[in-house]
Amino acid sequence: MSFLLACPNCGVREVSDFGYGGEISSRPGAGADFRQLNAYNYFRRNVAGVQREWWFHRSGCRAWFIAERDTRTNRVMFTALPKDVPPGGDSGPAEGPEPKRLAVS
Amino acid sequence: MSLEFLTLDAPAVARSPMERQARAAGARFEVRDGWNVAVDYGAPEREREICRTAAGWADVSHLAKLELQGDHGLAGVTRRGGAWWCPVSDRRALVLGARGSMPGPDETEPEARVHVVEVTSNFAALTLIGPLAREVVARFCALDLRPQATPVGSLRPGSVARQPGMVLREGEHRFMLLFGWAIGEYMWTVVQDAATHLGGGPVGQSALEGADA
Amino acid sequence: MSRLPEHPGERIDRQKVIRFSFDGKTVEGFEGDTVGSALYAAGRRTFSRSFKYHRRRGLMCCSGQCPNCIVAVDGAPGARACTEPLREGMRVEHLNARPGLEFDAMRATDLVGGPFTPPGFYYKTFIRPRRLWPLYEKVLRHAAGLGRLPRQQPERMWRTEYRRRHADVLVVGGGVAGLEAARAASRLGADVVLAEEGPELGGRRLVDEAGEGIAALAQDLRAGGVEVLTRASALGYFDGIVPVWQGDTLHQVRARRHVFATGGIEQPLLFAGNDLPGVMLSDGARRLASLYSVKPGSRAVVVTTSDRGLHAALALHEVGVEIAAVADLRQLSGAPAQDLGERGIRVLPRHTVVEARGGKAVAQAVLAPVGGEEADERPLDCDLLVVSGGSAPATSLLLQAGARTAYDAARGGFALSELPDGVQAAGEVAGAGEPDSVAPSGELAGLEAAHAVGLGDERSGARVPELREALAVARAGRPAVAVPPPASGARRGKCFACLCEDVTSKDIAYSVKEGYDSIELCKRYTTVTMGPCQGRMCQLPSIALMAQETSQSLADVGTTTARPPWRSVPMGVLAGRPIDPAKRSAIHGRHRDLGANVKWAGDWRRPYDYGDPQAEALAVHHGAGLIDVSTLGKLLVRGAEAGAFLDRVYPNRFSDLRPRRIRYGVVSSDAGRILDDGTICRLDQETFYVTTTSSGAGAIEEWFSWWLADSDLEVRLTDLTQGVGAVNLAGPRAREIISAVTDVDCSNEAFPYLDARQGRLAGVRCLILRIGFVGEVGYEIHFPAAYGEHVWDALLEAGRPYGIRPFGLEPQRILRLQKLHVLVGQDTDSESTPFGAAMPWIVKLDKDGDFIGRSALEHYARETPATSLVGFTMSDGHVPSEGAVVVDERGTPAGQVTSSRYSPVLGRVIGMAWVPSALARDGVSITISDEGQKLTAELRTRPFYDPDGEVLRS
Amino acid sequence: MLDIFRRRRMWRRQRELKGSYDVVIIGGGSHGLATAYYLQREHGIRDVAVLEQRYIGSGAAGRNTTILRSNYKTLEGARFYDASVKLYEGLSQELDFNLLFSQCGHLTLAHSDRAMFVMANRAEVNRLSGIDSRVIYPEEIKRLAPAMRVDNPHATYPIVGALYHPPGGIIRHDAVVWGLARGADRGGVEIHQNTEVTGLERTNGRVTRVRTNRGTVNAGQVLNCTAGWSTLISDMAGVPLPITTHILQACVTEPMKPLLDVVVVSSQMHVYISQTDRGEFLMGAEIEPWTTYRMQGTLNFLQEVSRHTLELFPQLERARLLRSWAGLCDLSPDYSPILGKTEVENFHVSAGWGTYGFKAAPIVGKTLAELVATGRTPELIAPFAVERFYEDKLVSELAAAAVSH
Repeated sequence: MSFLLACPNCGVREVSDFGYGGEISSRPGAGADFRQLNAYNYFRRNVAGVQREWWFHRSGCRAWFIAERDTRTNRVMFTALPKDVPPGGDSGPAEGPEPKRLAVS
Repeated sequence: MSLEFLTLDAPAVARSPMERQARAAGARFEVRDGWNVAVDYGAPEREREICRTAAGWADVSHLAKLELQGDHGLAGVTRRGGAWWCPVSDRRALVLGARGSMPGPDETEPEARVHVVEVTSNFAALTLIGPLAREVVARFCALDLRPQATPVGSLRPGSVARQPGMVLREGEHRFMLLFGWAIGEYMWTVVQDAATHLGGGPVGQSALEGADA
Repeated sequence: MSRLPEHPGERIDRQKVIRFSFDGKTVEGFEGDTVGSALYAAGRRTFSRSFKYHRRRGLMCCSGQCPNCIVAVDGAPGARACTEPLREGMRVEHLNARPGLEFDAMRATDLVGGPFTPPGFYYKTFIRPRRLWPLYEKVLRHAAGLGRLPRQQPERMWRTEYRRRHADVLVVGGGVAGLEAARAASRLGADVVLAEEGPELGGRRLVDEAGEGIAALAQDLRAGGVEVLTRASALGYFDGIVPVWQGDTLHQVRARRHVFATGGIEQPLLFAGNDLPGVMLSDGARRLASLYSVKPGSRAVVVTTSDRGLHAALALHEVGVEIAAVADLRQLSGAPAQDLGERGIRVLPRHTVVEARGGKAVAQAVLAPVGGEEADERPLDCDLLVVSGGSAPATSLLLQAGARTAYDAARGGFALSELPDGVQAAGEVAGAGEPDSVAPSGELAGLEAAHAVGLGDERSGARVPELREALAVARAGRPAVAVPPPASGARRGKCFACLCEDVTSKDIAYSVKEGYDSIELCKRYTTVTMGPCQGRMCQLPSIALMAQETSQSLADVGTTTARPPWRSVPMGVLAGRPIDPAKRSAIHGRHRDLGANVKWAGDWRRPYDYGDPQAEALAVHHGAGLIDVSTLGKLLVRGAEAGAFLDRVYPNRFSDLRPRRIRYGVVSSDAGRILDDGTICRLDQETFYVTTTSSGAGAIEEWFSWWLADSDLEVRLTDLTQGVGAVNLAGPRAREIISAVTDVDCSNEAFPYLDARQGRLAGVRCLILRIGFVGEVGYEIHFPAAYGEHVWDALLEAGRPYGIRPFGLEPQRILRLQKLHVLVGQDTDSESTPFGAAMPWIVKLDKDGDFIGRSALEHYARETPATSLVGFTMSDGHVPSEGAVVVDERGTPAGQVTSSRYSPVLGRVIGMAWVPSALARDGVSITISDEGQKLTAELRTRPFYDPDGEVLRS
Repeated sequence: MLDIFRRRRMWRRQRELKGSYDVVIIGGGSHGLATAYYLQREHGIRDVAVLEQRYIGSGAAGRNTTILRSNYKTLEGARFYDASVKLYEGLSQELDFNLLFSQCGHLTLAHSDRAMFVMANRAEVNRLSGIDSRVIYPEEIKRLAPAMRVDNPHATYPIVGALYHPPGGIIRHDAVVWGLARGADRGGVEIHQNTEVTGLERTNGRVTRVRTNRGTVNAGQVLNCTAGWSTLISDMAGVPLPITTHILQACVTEPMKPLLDVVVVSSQMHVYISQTDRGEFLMGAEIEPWTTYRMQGTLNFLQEVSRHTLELFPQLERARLLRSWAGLCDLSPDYSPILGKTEVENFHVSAGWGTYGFKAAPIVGKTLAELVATGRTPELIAPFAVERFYEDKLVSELAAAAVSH
């Protein structure tokens, strides 16, 4: 029970409802050498900032979807089924910190 | 050769995974539509009272369930002929209701190419009914079931008692919990534990039908 | 008894006497009392002993904020006596004193302590000789710790539960600000929950005006549908969830907006002996008098940094407490000082207290001018020393929510400077604690919260700037508050900066001089702020002390991180109900009837055996056995491209599988490691029925749907695991038995090995797979789970003439081991490839196109694995442990035993092990190290039973 | 002992950064400080700066559950952590600072046959490496932890046995940091707190300059000894690491009189429990599965850790949980560390420790110092080079279970 995610099918749920599938990476084609394959299998960008990643609604509709999240704040920018994901976003520049406002009084 | 083996049409008696717990709680059973169904727990009047004043729970695992795969064309949960038609995603929907209320092979959207899989015994189910029903569910489920978030006639897939499940709001004070067949015994224990503490109790089919009327 | 005469507003019911015990002695109080007020009324001043120096501690804040009155109630340590409601027969005990509260042997640490126990004492002592440390440590361990728990307890006895509550607005704090916020939000239609830590609403209004007007406000709220929780502590802020502990219930409130009206915490002053019983915070003394009609003392000295203390002096005087003097650290004096003067009470401006003297409790207070000379000191006899060091805003929950604070010199504390989204602050915590600002501040927060969730109208919108204006006016007229010097009179004795951990002002100075000169290092070194009060009493004083020692401003010193829970909470409350999920087959009831030995298998409960695993295994060889395999994962893979999809997710080929045929498959990761295995049966051109291991079902469903998620393949996946029951009927008589109950022709010609058929069995529609995991002729029968018991009963009944026995997982393991069938997860681990696991034939590199793991498997096909999985047999009958290690000639680990069993049909011990590939040949001897013993095994590469599969196919 | 009457600074007051150092160590945690300590002590290398972005021990070193042990599953791991425990055993005397190392014994509970398999395997690998570790059964478990509910017929997770590791135990984590810092400081090492590395400059395949918020320094060799930020620092040097960053949480109760004298771990129940010398029950659980750099704890953790702890210790139901915290944890694919040289000649790493980093501090310090001083990778850490992932030669501690403290 930490941050919330919106499953594109079911709506907003606690993060504990979901399985995490890790950052999106591209699978090397058949011509890749062993080193490239292992880079794909084991190495992650692990960005401190906005990344696109896989999530699975394990406790609900059991669908995979994609979220864009800031790993520094856990703020989720959007979630979408793979077919609905807007282009771009891949390792784009990290956003600034969360907007703050002055306290009342 | 296709999916005949998923069909429940045997001359044998079909049983809910919670049958033994219901029996231990004093259930009186009758075979209806091939299912062993808890009709009452020896005191139908008291059971109706529980449903009016607190929260009763009834095993409704015998309800028939079909999964529709493909373009089901459902925009939201609808009630057709006593069955609930519930879209889960744009390619998947669940239809559930009494055996007699289920669509025949040709009754799914005729123009849509929909594949149907019988999933009756994939999901066991409990109906919670009564003014405290929502409070009972709140003891083990994080879903927002307030009327403004989950109006009557909505389906909410999500974690129920730390297990994958769904909640269907059938009425103002009536919720159906759907969950895996194999966790039936666990779920009964959880619901019994929470509901009993709030003055609830198990109720049979008669009390449920009384509430429908 | 020191009860005051009855007065309106008191919370006790003098008609109802309540008896309880303190340290075994019976004490009387009234209904409505707290443990603290009843004990105090009965004359008790010392409640417990302190953590390190075993000093006497008693009531100080009377509001559950400070650690001084922590006691054990009915054996459970940790209760704050001052807020614990009195119950008939409750058993209250002191903490941390032996042999008794009045005579405590460990008091010596205080008497000789001080110079001998500086911070870091343990780090600098008992270093040599090394072998003596365990002994010292034992002594130290027994000296530490406060509460005592039962040595043993068989079960949880306390019923606690969770409750999930969704709301539009959660208001934390039931003082005026919180109540106004709740009322404003709820009037606009918001679904509001209000949580108040204390037993009743009103906050400081309870102290100032005995809660005047609160009842009406509360009535308003309840009528408006606000859910009001009292004795309900908000524990933390977890990304929008606020857990609220109320008695036996943990409410988990998920609100869209939060209003924190958590008020302020009255701060103590630091002076020698500032922890003596009888030293009380001003609100505490007033609470005792006004709510419980307990006279806090007969003669009091009051020391304050604000009007709060002056008001307290007036209030105490009102109830008959003689006021010996009032010391005000400020120069200025306003209306309350004049009032005091009119009553003949001395107010000493620019004075403070430098020492409290007394044995068991305060007997004398020494006042002195701020920064003055010793000659100007005035010792005054008193039995009550009322102190008020100002108020620190209770910002912890806000900080957890992402707010920030900054040092505000005018207020002498850390005030909110930034708020995160979704959060409002109101009342004293927001710097609006004065009578003219607290209500508008609450109302404003309530309106803004409601507006933020989309409620409100023109009128409410117009009200916002009005309220802001009112607050600005109120703020402008507020006088600055003097910041008290951090400590006075330190040379006279211990000034406690931290009451929980007995950290003195000297300790902090000492640690700074040692180099622990940042607030976080100092905190860790001295443990200041790490005790049960969570910094309520010590955060600000310790920062002030640090600032003084390091010649920095308080702003430069900064604060430490706010950590949940904000109030220490019993683990039972956090734990909720102790019911754990378990999956059970639809036939589970029958297993129970048969007395099965049930154990966990992944997240399933499964029969390991029915009492005699060996006999069950033999029954399968001699007649027939029946095992419940409902736990197998069962996936329906359908669609025009289902075959192409399976070709992609398995290293072997399935698109060419003929309908009604079955093929074994291993799922591999992209790194070529074995993930799972199972059988794949083609039902028709577009439909495959895939089984997985019992524990892998969920993971494989996820894995398959992941590969489908962004592919264009026309494939639909349905998980039937729980909806379909399955049993395996196996043995030489299996065919006769199944034929008796099914309409399917089960002759070997009509239904050969690795074929599948559908038909009726005992009336139930079934899918029958002819496979042979256990090495005998076998039929795996799949059917709707609701018929589980029926099918099971029918087969047992039909098998009775043939000696059928139900068998469990344990005999199944023996049987499959005889066949050297690999159990994925038992014989393989996260590093196993199909090549090492002796299944190279499962990888079809001649397949067209890509598949998951292809590149890696192509690589591993060319390499000899370091170790390979083979069978072995023991010559001496010893059954090596599973997990025993295969060693090379130098005795170095080189592999491991993964399975080993005595096989009753073979009459010897068999097993499987990973051994260096060079050795993986028939007849090679290997050495196994098992609990230090060296055992010899002989390797076998072919199945022990029916090596050519003739039985299976017959 | 006499030291307690002498008030002496633990380390020198912070000064300005110099223009250059022979060795710059990024991260003032247990690994960075240990490396600095051994560099000066064993190799006489004193021109060393330890750069810490906050205060020393503010990261994983000050947030872990202080458990030490060496009963690892792989031969490589067992040998390595055994060397670490042996160094820890003598460290209080060597540093003249009592680290309060309590070798009270370490129990890893097994609740199933499968778990017993893993325990037996670890016990045997340990035994063959000369490590005291063995499988024990409920009777002996009861003797070692008499307050624990061992044989309960209704237990969700019955206790079948345990891996018992007598030399394992707990130590005071902050004391380790302070003791090493003092030792390093007295040997001439400069410790710079509140000094955040903002960039690394590379020339000719070497890291030559380290940029910080307090200025830029030249460096002969650069070591990345961070946790939580290890990939961010390595990225600055252009060295990819196979690491993901997660939060790991822990909590303590209010102090109680002694009840539990050993460390109890249950991987199946995702909990590890010890009682500190101060009397607090100290509990930890599993890593959150999603990656994050946000060090905020979850309510789920508090709930799960309480439920599981009470299953083993029902008498704690009214004990009060006092404080919880979260730290960042860098996971490697095989749960073994990434240690030693990288493709950048003078840039070395100690990273990807998962939940094991603190246990390894002294041996990391010793071996990394040797690597820096001699240019050669010590045999003990050769298996942990980052190169193993490109070659797919993992040192898998994975089957050691989901959590294994």
